[in-house]
Amino acid sequence: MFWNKKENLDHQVELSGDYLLEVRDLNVNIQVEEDTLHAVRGVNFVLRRGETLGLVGESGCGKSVTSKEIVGINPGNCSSKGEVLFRTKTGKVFNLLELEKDGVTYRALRGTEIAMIFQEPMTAFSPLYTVGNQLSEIILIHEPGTTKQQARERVLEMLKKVGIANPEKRIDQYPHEFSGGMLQRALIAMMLCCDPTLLIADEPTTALDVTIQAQILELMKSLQKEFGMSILFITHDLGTVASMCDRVAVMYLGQIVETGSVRQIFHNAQHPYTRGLLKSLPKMNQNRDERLYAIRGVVPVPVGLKPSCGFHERCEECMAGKCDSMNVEPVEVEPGHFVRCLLSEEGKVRA
Amino acid sequence: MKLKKFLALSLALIMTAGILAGCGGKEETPAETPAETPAETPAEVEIVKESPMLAELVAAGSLPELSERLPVAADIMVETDKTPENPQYGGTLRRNNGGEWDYGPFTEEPLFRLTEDGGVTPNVAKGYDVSDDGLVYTIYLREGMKWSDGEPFTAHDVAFYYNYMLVTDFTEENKIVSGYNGTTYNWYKTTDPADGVTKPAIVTVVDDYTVQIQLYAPKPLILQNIAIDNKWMFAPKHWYKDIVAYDTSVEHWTGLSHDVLGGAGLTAVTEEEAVANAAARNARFTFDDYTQLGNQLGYMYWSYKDRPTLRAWTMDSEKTDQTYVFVRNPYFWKTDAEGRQLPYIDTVEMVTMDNALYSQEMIAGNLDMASVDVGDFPTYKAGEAMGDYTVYSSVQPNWTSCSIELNQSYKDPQYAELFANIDFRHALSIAVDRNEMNEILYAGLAEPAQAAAPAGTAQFIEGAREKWTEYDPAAANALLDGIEMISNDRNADGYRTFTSGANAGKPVLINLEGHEKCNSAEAIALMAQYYKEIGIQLIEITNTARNTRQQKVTNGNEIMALYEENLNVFNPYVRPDRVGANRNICTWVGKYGLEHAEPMTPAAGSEMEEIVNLTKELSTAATMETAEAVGEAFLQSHLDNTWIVGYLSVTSKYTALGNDVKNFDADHISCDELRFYGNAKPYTWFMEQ
Amino acid sequence: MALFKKKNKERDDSYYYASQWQLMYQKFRKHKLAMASAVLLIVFYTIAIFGNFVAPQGTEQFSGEYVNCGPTPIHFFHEGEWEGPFVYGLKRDRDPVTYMNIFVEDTEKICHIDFFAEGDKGGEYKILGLIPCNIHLFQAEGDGQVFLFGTDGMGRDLFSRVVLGAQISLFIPVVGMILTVALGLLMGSLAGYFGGWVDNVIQRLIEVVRSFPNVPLWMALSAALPATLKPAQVFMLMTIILSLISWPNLARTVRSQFFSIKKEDFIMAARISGAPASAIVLRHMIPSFLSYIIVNMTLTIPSLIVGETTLSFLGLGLRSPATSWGVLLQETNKLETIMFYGWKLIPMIFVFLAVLAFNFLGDGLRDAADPYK
Amino acid sequence: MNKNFLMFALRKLATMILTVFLISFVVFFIITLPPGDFLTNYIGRMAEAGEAVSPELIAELKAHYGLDQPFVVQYWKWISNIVFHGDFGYSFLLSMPVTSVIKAYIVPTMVLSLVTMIFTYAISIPIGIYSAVHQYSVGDYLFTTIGFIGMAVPNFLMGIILMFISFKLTGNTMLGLYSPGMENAAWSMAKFIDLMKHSVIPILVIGLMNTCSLMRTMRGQMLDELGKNYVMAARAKGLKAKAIRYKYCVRAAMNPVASSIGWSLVNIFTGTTIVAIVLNLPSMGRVMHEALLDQDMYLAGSWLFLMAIMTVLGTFISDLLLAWLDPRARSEYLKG
Repeated sequence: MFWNKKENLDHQVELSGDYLLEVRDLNVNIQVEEDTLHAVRGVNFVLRRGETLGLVGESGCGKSVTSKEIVGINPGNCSSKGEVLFRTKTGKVFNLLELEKDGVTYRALRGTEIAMIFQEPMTAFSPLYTVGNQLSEIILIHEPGTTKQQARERVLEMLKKVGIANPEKRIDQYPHEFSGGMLQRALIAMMLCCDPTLLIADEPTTALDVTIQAQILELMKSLQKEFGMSILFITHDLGTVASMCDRVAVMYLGQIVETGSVRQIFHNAQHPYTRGLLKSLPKMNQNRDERLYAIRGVVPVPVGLKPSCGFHERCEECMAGKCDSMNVEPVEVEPGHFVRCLLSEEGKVRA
Repeated sequence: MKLKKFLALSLALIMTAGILAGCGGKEETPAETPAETPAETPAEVEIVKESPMLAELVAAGSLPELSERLPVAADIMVETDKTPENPQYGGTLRRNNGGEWDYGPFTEEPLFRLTEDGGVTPNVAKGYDVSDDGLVYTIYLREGMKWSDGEPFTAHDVAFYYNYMLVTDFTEENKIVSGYNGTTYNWYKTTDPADGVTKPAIVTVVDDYTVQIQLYAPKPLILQNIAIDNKWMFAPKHWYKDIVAYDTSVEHWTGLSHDVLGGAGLTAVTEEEAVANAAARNARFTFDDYTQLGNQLGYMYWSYKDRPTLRAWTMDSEKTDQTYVFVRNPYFWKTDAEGRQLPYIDTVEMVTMDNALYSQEMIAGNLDMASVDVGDFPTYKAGEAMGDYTVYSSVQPNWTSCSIELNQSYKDPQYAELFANIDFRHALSIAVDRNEMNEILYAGLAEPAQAAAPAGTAQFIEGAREKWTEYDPAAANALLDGIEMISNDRNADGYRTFTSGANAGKPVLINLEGHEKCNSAEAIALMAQYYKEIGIQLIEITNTARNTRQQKVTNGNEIMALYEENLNVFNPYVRPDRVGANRNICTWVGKYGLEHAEPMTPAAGSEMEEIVNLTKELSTAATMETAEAVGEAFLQSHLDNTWIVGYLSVTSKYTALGNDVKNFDADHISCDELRFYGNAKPYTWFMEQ
Repeated sequence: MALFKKKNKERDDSYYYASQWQLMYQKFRKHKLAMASAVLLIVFYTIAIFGNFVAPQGTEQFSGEYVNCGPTPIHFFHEGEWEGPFVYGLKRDRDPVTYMNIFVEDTEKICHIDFFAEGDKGGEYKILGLIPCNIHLFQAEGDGQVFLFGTDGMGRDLFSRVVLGAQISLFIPVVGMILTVALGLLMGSLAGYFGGWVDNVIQRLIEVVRSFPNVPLWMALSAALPATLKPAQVFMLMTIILSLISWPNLARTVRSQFFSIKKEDFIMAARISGAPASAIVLRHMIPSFLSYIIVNMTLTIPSLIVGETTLSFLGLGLRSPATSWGVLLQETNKLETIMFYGWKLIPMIFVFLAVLAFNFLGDGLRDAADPYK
Repeated sequence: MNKNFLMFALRKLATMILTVFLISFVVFFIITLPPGDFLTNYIGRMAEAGEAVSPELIAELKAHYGLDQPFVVQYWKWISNIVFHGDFGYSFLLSMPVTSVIKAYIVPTMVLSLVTMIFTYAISIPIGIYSAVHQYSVGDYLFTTIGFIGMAVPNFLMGIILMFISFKLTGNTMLGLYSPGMENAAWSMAKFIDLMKHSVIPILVIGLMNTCSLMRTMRGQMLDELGKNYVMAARAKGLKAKAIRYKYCVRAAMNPVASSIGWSLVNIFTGTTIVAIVLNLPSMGRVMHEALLDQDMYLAGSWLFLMAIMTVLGTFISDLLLAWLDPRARSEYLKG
């Protein structure tokens, strides 16, 4: 590892226990012309080694911005506050927000420690270079001294691992010659080439066919077992969360409104939003004549927000004069289960 | 008053020329002015007699010695009166390129040079004799004179040109046929009043340095005619041999042997072969047909590199080049009074660009010389100091600087009738506010005047210049109202219409063509606005320039009138082109001394018929008296008929010349017949180094 | 992105239900340069329409008295006293060396400027070509002269020429644009709707026309205009020539729009329901990309303005006394213009402004119309 | 693969030939358009020269030039002469075969066009990249403004303005390609420098419009590319921003720019024509202008034809270039 001397890394940050990643009070603002969008507003969560945390919410509630902030690839019009603590393989802990975005340190972490796969694998590859070229690139930049031939062999191996048939042929093909599912496999292969400890998966299956989705999820699970990395799994689909994650954090309007284990969330959801999401899941035994539930309205634009519960406009249980006029702090309703709702005040657990 | 002096002399000397012609010419005696260093030159100053540039070549052995390049000492032509004090050799004169009729005359060397007084003086020819009966002209050439390629120039070159290029046949209808030149000169035809028979002159070789012109009937102005219209009456036979179509196995129209006619050594060449031979000799000599070949290589030869000439500088560029470079002719046959071979200047460059740009190039110091459009006079004048040049003015003996000439041979009968109507022409004349025009076009440098000879010239007629010049649109309208064939009321656009005939209901419209060399657009736009006031529509047809203008006039179905900026009239009986029927933009007789295969016949008893008859009479005039009388009649006809509607008098000819160019004679008279700048003898100018 | 531009609090329901046009207008209003350009162009066109009224002189007036006269200053005070707007009389002198006119103010003579002046001085004209009138916006009384932009080589008021020239230089492009759009739409729709060989033929045609460099092709075509045409006819033919050359760009846009829209459900629906082709094209397809067409139209105009001025400048378009900005610019290609008569360059500014304004306007419209921005 | 590419090139070539054929038709139509055809001039010339112009002769001449034939036959005569003999007809303006005229001017014209083109791309691509990378910076605003102005000012105006500026600054308007005395001098460093000095204004003027529009295209393309997901992905794998920019974005943004090479010739030829007239350059533009004013249509038409052919050739080359550069386009083309 080569640390950038310019970056002030002297003060050692604390990261307790077996935490791999801790996000503390993360705020991300996006500047759009003269408006400031408060995309992420005081997000806290931790991720342990080998654990899978699901980050759930509708589009536009800040999950992607949060995850990209961790990798440090948000565009230039984003500014962030708070701490994102990360422990490297060597045990060194960094506050990622303090690192220069395009600096040597951060770049050295990306790919080797923190990897990310994306929603649309077709656009995550440049159409101009072969898949092999783009895959071996990650090895070549992180492990100087590796010959192209060596990199190629490792890429072939990885491709085999992610289940791409005939990798010798595929390696020299261009992305447009791959199907979506295959590209996602290739992307996973690319990101795992350098054995990262944290894999951020930003809705990795949304753009894929249902049968392929399952395959990719299976692949991720098996790879997690093999490589032992932690996964931050971002999705709007509670169904996949159930099969993939250990814990879940539900996000709404830039805040985590409820967090807990999969069990806690699925069986004891407290926040009206979480409950809404759960309700809108189609059930096997659902009556056909029954209308599918939908949360009314849309996620508001996070501009010029007044102190209030972010969900009050859409909440069926909204308490006028309370929810729409004061900020809500999270409360722990049971061990490890936090909710940000006035209804859950004083630790009342709702049935 | 230069002009006065010049034109008074002009009359006197034309008469002298006539007398001389009548009583036998005089031979120039070059021996009196020896070419070798005159005795009075101080011995200690050694005069450099050739350009260092040539001396280098001589030293390198690629050029013969000066003495071998010049004619024999006695036959060198010496420029006595133009020798400057301390001339310097070398330098490049950069000037505007006014087209082939500008750079041609600039370097032209005629057989006989027309003088400012209307006489002729030998130039390429050394001298001449006229027989007592005025029928035989013996012309003496310079021994040892050489073409620019070093080949000797002899009597064969003259006879060859006349017999095989110019007058290749003479038909039963008394037509001269020219297979090559594209033009034929009817001045060589004479008619014997006794038998009414017309025959062209016969030109024969007497010896290597003597040619003879034999006329069928006396023609006292023949040398002037040659000097004006066929000044290049010679061609390098060695160069043209295989690109002139002629079959020497057939008898020549003269009936004489080919050897005597300059045809010795010629073989049969067909037109196709000639075209092919030319193209084979050089790709630049590729022409569409023989007429084109003749017109270009034969007639406008000075635009072609490699064609040997007798000129001071020869073309060394392609026609497509933007700057034409003329390099000095190492065999030039003139020296100054102190024996220096002319010219002094090594190179002349003619730079082609838009007319509007010359002034700025002059001011920026990128040119040494530019011919000034009168409208640009203020600009040139204001930039004198900045560009280190001087604007000189020279006399132009022109009749007008802004005029309209109606096409009297326009084919549409209604227009023909209208144009023949003198009231119509007078209406056009007084419809224009000449003072205002003068202000706008020439910054007040000209004067309001009818098209007529300027004061001080021999052709000057009291009152002619003031006739019909008073601005009076009401009177003009009244004149037009009196013309029956056109309406008194106006159409929706404000124009009069024809009342009857094929054009009934159509507006009276004059399609006018401007002149390529003039900044005519503004003048024509002005005229159009004045004409509109009297209900006549004037439209400028695209200024098509070059060599198509006259043809379109001749066609008689497109151009109805011409705009002229410099109506050049030298002397009506020496050159009746402008005032006679020839060039009065009609096809009655022809122009530039040419004749038409099918001359049109003007209406019997018309004023135009009179002019046509006069022109014919002049061409057969056997005595000076007849010629003079015809000249008088021409002037009278113009005075009576206002054939050319002139608006403004001529201005001076302005020339911007770098201050390092010396020995320029601003007093030269500038006109076509005297070859414009050629009259100032550019080969005597030099550039201060 | 501009969606966020309106603050939440100001946003009422109408925002969500605003039509495409209202949205476009709201977005357009934010583009300050485009708005300014629109205002400028409205001013230009208004002046041009009432050109004969605004211009103190008519097209055909000229004068030997005032050749190359600089702009006349407008004064308000005479010897310290308020007089209202007036000009001094002009005394003409001639430089003895260069023969140039020198104009000096004759401070003895005060000529007030009359607004809405009646009189023959400016000549008679017809309002919008219909109602005869001889009232001009302003005129100096007596024999005073107001030359706001000076005069040209024929003593014509340059301000009047610029104003009257605008009638040609601003309207040829509009007429040309209409023709261009009509042609482009027709060709593009044919190609896009029918596809197959029709498309092939039209594509070849587009390629052929596009392969010619514009100006040389304009030059070649206008060289064929007979000289005997009236200015109005030259005007029409120039317009036709210009649009004959500029349609392919629009046709290409329309064609590709057609191809992408053809597969959309609402078109399929219309087709299945048996609507005739013309109705589908006119009622469903063209409206769906009308905004593109409008943007294209706006951006066609500046190129046509440049076309007209270039042709006239090269002497292949209109000729004096007919006036257009290109005709006026003919005089600028001379050194003396910059050396002595700087005011003759003023028409350049107007060409520049008009072209720039149309470009900005088009840019603003494009931004407003683009749903992805 | 190579065989496929060849097939693709051949197919393109076939459409190109079809286009050229159609272009030649248009050109010939333009040639025959002016009211006074050259034969009328020719007859006038002969009549003036004193030759008898009988109706029989006129008929004979018409037959000789094919003018009595239907348009198609005349066209065939013209085009077959070009194709089989390289004979573009005869210029009455310069009294020489059109081919000779073109030969004389084509080199300077092409050199000027080429240099301008290189200049255009060399300037606009880096500026476009800079503007995109530093979006909304002072530099970006500056270049955007210049770009707009450059697109708004007609070439001829720009030429005049620069000429005047040059005159004000140096007292010389820098007309033509050489200073006095340099034009016919032998090649030397001094001559080259002189040529360079004189080329500044023409290249600026010819290239300006193109440079500005290319600059804006490049900027837009770069912005598009910079916002694409693969940039994020590449960053996520630890690639340097600069490396991403050049390896991925620039390369991708170049594709549309490369495919515009052919069409940019259209602008450049337009520019050369105008600038040659305004700045008095020894290129074909001036001759074409004169030819048009004189209605010497074979000359003007042939030049127009050549320019169009060169544009078509340019687009052909840029099509091949694009196919070579962009694997997607390649496979699409190769499929047929």
